[in-house]
Amino acid sequence: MKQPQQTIETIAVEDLINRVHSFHDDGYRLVQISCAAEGEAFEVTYSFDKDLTLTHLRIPASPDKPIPSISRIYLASFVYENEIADLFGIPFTGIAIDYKGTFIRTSIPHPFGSSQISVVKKKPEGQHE
Amino acid sequence: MKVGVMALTVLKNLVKGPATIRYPYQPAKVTPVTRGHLVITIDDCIFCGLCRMHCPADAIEVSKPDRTWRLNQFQCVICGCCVSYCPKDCLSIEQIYLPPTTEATIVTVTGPEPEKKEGQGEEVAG
Amino acid sequence: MSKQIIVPFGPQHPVLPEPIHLDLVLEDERVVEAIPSIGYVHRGLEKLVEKRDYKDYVFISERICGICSFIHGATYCQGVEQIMGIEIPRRAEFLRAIWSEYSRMHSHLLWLGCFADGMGYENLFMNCWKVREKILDVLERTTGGRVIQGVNRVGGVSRDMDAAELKRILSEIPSLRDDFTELTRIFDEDLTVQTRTKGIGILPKDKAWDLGAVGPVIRGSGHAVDVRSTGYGAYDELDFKPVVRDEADCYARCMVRAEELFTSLDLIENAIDRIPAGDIMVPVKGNPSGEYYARAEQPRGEVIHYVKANGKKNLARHRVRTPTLANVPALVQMLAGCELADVPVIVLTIDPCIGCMER
Amino acid sequence: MLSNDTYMELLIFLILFPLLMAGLLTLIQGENFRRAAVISGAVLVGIASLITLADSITTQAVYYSVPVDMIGILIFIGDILISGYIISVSLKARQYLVFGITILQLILLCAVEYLALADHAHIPELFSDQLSGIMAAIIGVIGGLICVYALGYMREYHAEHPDRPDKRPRFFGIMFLFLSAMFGVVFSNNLLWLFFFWEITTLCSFLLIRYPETDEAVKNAFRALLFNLVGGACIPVAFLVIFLGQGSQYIGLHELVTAGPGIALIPAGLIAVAGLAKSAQFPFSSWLVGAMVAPTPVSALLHSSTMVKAGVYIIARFAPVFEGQIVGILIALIGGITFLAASAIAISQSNAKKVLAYSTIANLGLIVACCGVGTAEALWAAILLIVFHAIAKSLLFLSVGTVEHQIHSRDIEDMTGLVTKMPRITMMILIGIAGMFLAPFGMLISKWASLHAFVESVPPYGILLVIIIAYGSGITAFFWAKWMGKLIAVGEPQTKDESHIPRSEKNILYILSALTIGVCFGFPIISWYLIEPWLLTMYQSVTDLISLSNIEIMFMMLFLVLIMPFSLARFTHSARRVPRYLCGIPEGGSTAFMGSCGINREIALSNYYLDRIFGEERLSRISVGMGIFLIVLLLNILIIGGGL
Amino acid sequence: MNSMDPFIAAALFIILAPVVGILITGLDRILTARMQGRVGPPVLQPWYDIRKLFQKKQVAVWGAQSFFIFCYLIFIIFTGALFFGGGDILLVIFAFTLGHVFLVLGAYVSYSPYAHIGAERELIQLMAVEPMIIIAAIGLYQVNGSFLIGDMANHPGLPILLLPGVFLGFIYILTFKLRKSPFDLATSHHAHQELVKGSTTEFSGRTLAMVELAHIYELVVMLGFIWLFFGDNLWLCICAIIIIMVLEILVDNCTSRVRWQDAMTSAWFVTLVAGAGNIFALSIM
Amino acid sequence: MSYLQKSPWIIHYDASSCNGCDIEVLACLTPLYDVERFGILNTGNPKHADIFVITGGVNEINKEVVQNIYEQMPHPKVVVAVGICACSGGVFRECYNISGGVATVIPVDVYVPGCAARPESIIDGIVQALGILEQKRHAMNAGVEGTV
Repeated sequence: MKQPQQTIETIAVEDLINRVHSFHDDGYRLVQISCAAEGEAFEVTYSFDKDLTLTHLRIPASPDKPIPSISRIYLASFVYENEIADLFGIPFTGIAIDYKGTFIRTSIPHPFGSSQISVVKKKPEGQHE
Repeated sequence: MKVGVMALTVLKNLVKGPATIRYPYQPAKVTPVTRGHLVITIDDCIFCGLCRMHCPADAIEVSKPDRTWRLNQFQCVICGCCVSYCPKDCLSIEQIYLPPTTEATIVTVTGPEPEKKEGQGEEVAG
Repeated sequence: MSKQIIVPFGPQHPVLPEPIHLDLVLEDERVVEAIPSIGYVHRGLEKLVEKRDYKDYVFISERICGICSFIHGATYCQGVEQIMGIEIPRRAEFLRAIWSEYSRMHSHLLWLGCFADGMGYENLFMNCWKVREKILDVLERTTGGRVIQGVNRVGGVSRDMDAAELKRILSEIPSLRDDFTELTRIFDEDLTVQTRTKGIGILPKDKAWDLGAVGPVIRGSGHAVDVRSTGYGAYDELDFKPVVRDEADCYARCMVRAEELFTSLDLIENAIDRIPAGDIMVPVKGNPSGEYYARAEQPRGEVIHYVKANGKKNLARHRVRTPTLANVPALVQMLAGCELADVPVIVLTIDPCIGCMER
Repeated sequence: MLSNDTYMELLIFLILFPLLMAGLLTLIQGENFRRAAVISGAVLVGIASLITLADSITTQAVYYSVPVDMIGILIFIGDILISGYIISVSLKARQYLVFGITILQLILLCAVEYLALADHAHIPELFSDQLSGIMAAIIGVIGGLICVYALGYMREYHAEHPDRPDKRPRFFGIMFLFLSAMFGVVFSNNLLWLFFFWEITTLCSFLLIRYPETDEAVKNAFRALLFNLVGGACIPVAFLVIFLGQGSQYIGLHELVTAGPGIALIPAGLIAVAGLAKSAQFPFSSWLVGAMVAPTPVSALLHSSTMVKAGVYIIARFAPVFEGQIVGILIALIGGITFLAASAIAISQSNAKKVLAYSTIANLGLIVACCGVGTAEALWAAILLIVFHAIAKSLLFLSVGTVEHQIHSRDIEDMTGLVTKMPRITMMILIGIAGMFLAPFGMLISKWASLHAFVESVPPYGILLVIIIAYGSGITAFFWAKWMGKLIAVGEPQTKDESHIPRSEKNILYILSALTIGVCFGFPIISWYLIEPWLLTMYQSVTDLISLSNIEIMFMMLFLVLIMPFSLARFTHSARRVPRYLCGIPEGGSTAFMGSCGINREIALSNYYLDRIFGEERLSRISVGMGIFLIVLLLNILIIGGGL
Repeated sequence: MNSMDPFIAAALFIILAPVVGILITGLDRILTARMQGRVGPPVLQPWYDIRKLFQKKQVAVWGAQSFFIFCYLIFIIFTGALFFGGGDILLVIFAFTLGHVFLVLGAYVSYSPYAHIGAERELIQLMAVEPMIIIAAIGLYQVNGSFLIGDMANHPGLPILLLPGVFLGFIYILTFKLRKSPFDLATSHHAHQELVKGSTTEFSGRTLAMVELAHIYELVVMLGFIWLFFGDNLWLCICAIIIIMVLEILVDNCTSRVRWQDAMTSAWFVTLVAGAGNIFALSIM
Repeated sequence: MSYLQKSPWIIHYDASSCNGCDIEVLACLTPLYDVERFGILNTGNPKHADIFVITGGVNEINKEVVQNIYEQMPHPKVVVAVGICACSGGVFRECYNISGGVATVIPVDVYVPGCAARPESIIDGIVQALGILEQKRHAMNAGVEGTV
């Protein structure tokens, strides 16, 4: 059997808090927040679940424009927000537990960020002392 | 709430004796499909490089001109990906796993010159 | 000077098989503050998707974690198959379900063992792992790998089980059921285990929902959240009922996992009864384009593989929301006010799979 | 040996000379002059008390009647003056409860005096025996040492607290007045005299506790006064009982004790209640904890080594009366419960002086328990406890006082790694603590003796006390050992700095540590020459109290403990130094680790206080309740039951 | 333990206790392994461990920690010598406590988190077991009329008949003393606990070897205590010791570690009910 | 055979492995493989350990952890890298956060290949490490630099 179809609704950043509030009031559970590059820009997707059905909200994002944190509504969002902040360099404001860039410490800052780094960086036999 | 629910299991263990396989005095457990390590029948190899292209771990190096097929055994994850891509079915996975070593090893298998026989050598990467 | 004890807990700590770190602030032995930090296992393998062929990437997605390995691989495949519109053979879906349940049992037994060990019950740990070896034997016999199975392919599975093998599996199930009964009885009844689990690490029902907990954590708090209920793969044909308990403490989460062992056995029996004949793989041509959030139920809870492709042979983005990550907020909630001795017990009840969590 | 007369003159010297010094010191303003006066006074008192001790080894008890007739009246006038002072102070501070009890006491005392005038048997006013000798030596030597220590301490004290009024002349005056009174307590045979001196000690304690003149100090001083007065009020009642019932000749201590339980039990029981209050047993204990606001030498002198010992001294005096009596058992139970509860509360304390205070209460409880049981063995243990405790506790108090001035905290948590900063002082504290609970040292010898004593006495109540000690000794081990651990636990070594400590303080500490170890070696001598002869006069036969082989074993242990430190050097160089295990993430130095949120955190390792189980409030409530119950029971038996 | 010269008995203890102790510990480990369905190490494994530790180079946070452990070892040996030399049982107990305090101090010295918490727990354990040990000594005295172990060991008859409660309580706290589950709070034989290795975390090489050796001496002393409950019945004593040892191992394998509150309060409770109750009853009789 | 070889105690650390090798290392302790037969104990504490069993490639932040644990182990000591990630970085070698095999951080004495390394392999590896441990002890007693 195929997986269920998905609905992704793109909204403006300004509407985010209100929409998330209404999801919370309707008894949805926050499932995840993910981020992906879309061309030069980024898009952040919030997934909610109720009765095992996913609903997604999507907002455009960029490293210059902070996104309001939803951790005051769903505390659990702090893990995802910190993660996106660390990996993509997209700032969030008002995270309940803000790790300030130390949630996932990487050797290069924001590996998924706009200054796209190439994957290959090591020579084939990299095990020598 | 009971005390000593475990006692029965303990006694059973005592009576039954240890479940231990006394490796290395007893042979290791293997099954016919166990993935131990990757081998090549170099005679059949056409050095097409498909295995190198698809290897998720970049463990294989193939050089058509030198007729060499090099496997870095300390990079190979024995996934069998190369086996499924090999057009000549000359790659296969044996059940016996590799022994530990004190140096990281690269197995270089040099293919035969068209008229020569197979040659296999082990080279230690410095 | 305040009467506080501030100690690090992890990353290298014998009670944690994997590195996670907690700053513990204690008063006597009562935890007043516990802030987790992660990143000790972060590899960044999601980035590899930009380099590897989407078909070969299965082997890497399997290695997100050595415990949930099979389901990671299968979910990734589901995602790719979805955006490519591939209908995989029914038999392959059943095989995936059987192996998924086996890896669930192996994971749960592993967890029960580690959990017993976390509260100092060495013998129980040994016994759980002894039984677990039987599961691993089946996995190795049918797939060739003990912990990393490597049979998932985009478009199906690479290995079949013949009738003899299926029969053999069926014949082994009763003895496994006996073993499970013996083990779970100890977790259920033993006095010392009860003093360590009952009423410890309470995650109230509403909190569990709000904090987005998944898997046995949320099911231990009374919510029937199990993605298998959505009937992905072969689960739509199998009689599945999620295990739910209401106690909301460590005991509940422990018992959810213990009972799921039996559910898994039932599912396997069920699947073997109904498995259709046919191919196990369909050929896959072309490159994917599109995006999808694929969900599956791992031993630790709901996993989400987000795959995004733009018509190249490499995917553009692969993102894994692992159950452990979703359970971290719940962990923070549970740790407040517990005893130092309960810290490993509570940390273990979310079944932290750090390898998964940090990718 | 001294003749009886010279001996008596010595006693009178011991009582009057400190009094003289007290007057002198109140007048002296110059610091150097005061220093000279205090040191010479302390030395004289010390020597005199030691001569008394030496003399009591060979002489039997000596009784002495003061030839001056009017002196009884003078004592009475003294009593009235004290009461008058207390009344005026309490009225000024609106402490009506204190006022009321003082008035009550005064009325009782007037009644007694009236009866005494009417019918007055002639009994010797002063006396001295081995117990008095031991007590006098403790008062003289330790008291003297503490007074000398106080010279340096008080200078620093006022330097540190410029806001508090500097009334040092008065302070030293009261200290010497107190010494005089204490000598009076231990040498008085006439209970009326004893009561007079007793009240002076109460007054001194009151004045010294309120010395800092802070609100808390004044409040605690009044509490101490109140509790001591409540206890003290029992003594005139006892006098009334004596004068009305038994006859005035029994106003002599010796006469009363030798009269046997039939006559002495009720007065002895009543006086013992006063003793319980003075030695801060439950339910009276809270005054002693409050008294810790006083400067440390005061705590050391009055509230651990001498004044509170007056309470147990008087109970010990009556111990033979209590042997096998319900009254004795009740007193012993009060002591036992105090021992257990105060030790348990000490676990939850991190303030060093409070720990010492509770431990003092606990040990006094143990002594009271021994006295209440009243057998020869128990009494033997009690007296050894008094000796060991007085020395080790004063050592501890004074060391803590010194440390407090150096690190500006009396919290045990702040003493982490003190061993690197002040190795010598730490060594003294360690010796003191070891003296309080470790095997070859003093207190444990007595604990061992008391176990031996209890197991055979007054079955089955003796076993009850044994059980209490069994629990108590585990508890004491906990709080002492964790303190020791705190002292020697070294995070980052601090620079050694002991140069600011006044030499007088250091020397006193050395002497006290030497004494602590010395009495451990010397306890068989004390036992053979002092305690056993004294016990022989009280009890007809005294069994072999401590066998030679056990003494040998204890000496072996003591030697081992003392020799061990010499092997220390062997161990300090052989190992490769690696930082402590911090789960693999140390960060900058070796006491910090890389914490969450990118913060480097310092490890902090506080001790356990187990508040939930041993919380002060909770346990105090329970044990004060039990104490009140037992005291009421005791008084009922004494007054209503007429002593059964 | 009949009328042997105390010094010879003490010397014999010092020489033989490690042999006996290592054999018992080795058998313990094998039996434990068998109970877990494993093969287990060779019998002499504890001996190998100790010898190996002596071969290792030392690492230490502060050198002083070795000093305290050395004191610990010496005093445990002293305790044992005193015990088998037939000394006063209360003195033995106090010397024993002294030894343990040295262990605790050794753990404190390093100011290491886990060793510190281990030390605190070690003290909690000490506090939990001390009452029962003293009560056991008193009970034995009530039966024998002597505090001397020499007299107790030669007591004709079975003290245990009069001291069933005390014996029970003693067995209960023996689990603390042998550092076995459920009461292995401060340090355990296997490291899978919240405290890493608890109080012994910072010890290595020789120091750790001394700790192990002291544990072995301690084991023999504790088993010696069981002896006293059976008077001069040699074979009965040996049987009892074997049975109790096996029982302890069984309990070790059938329980998880409990929290310190449960450990302490249960030990005190058992002490009060079984131990104190027993000696109280005896004193009334 | 010296006592060192009869009682090797191990410490295990997971430096960015996928868990596969970790659980196999743990499986070695369990009844079916039971390495206690060789006197091997999992101490979990660097200060007690002789053999450092490490799984997974080293990533940026646990580099220090690995070094710290190695540093805290008393001499003589050996390092066993279990699984191909620990040997060379394996499939994750190219990940941005992986700096390669364990050998990039501390000297490795024995490499155990496999993905995941099988318990038998791990036992072989540890047994092989024992020989090296013994050599190191001789070197240490001879006073070779860096071993004391």
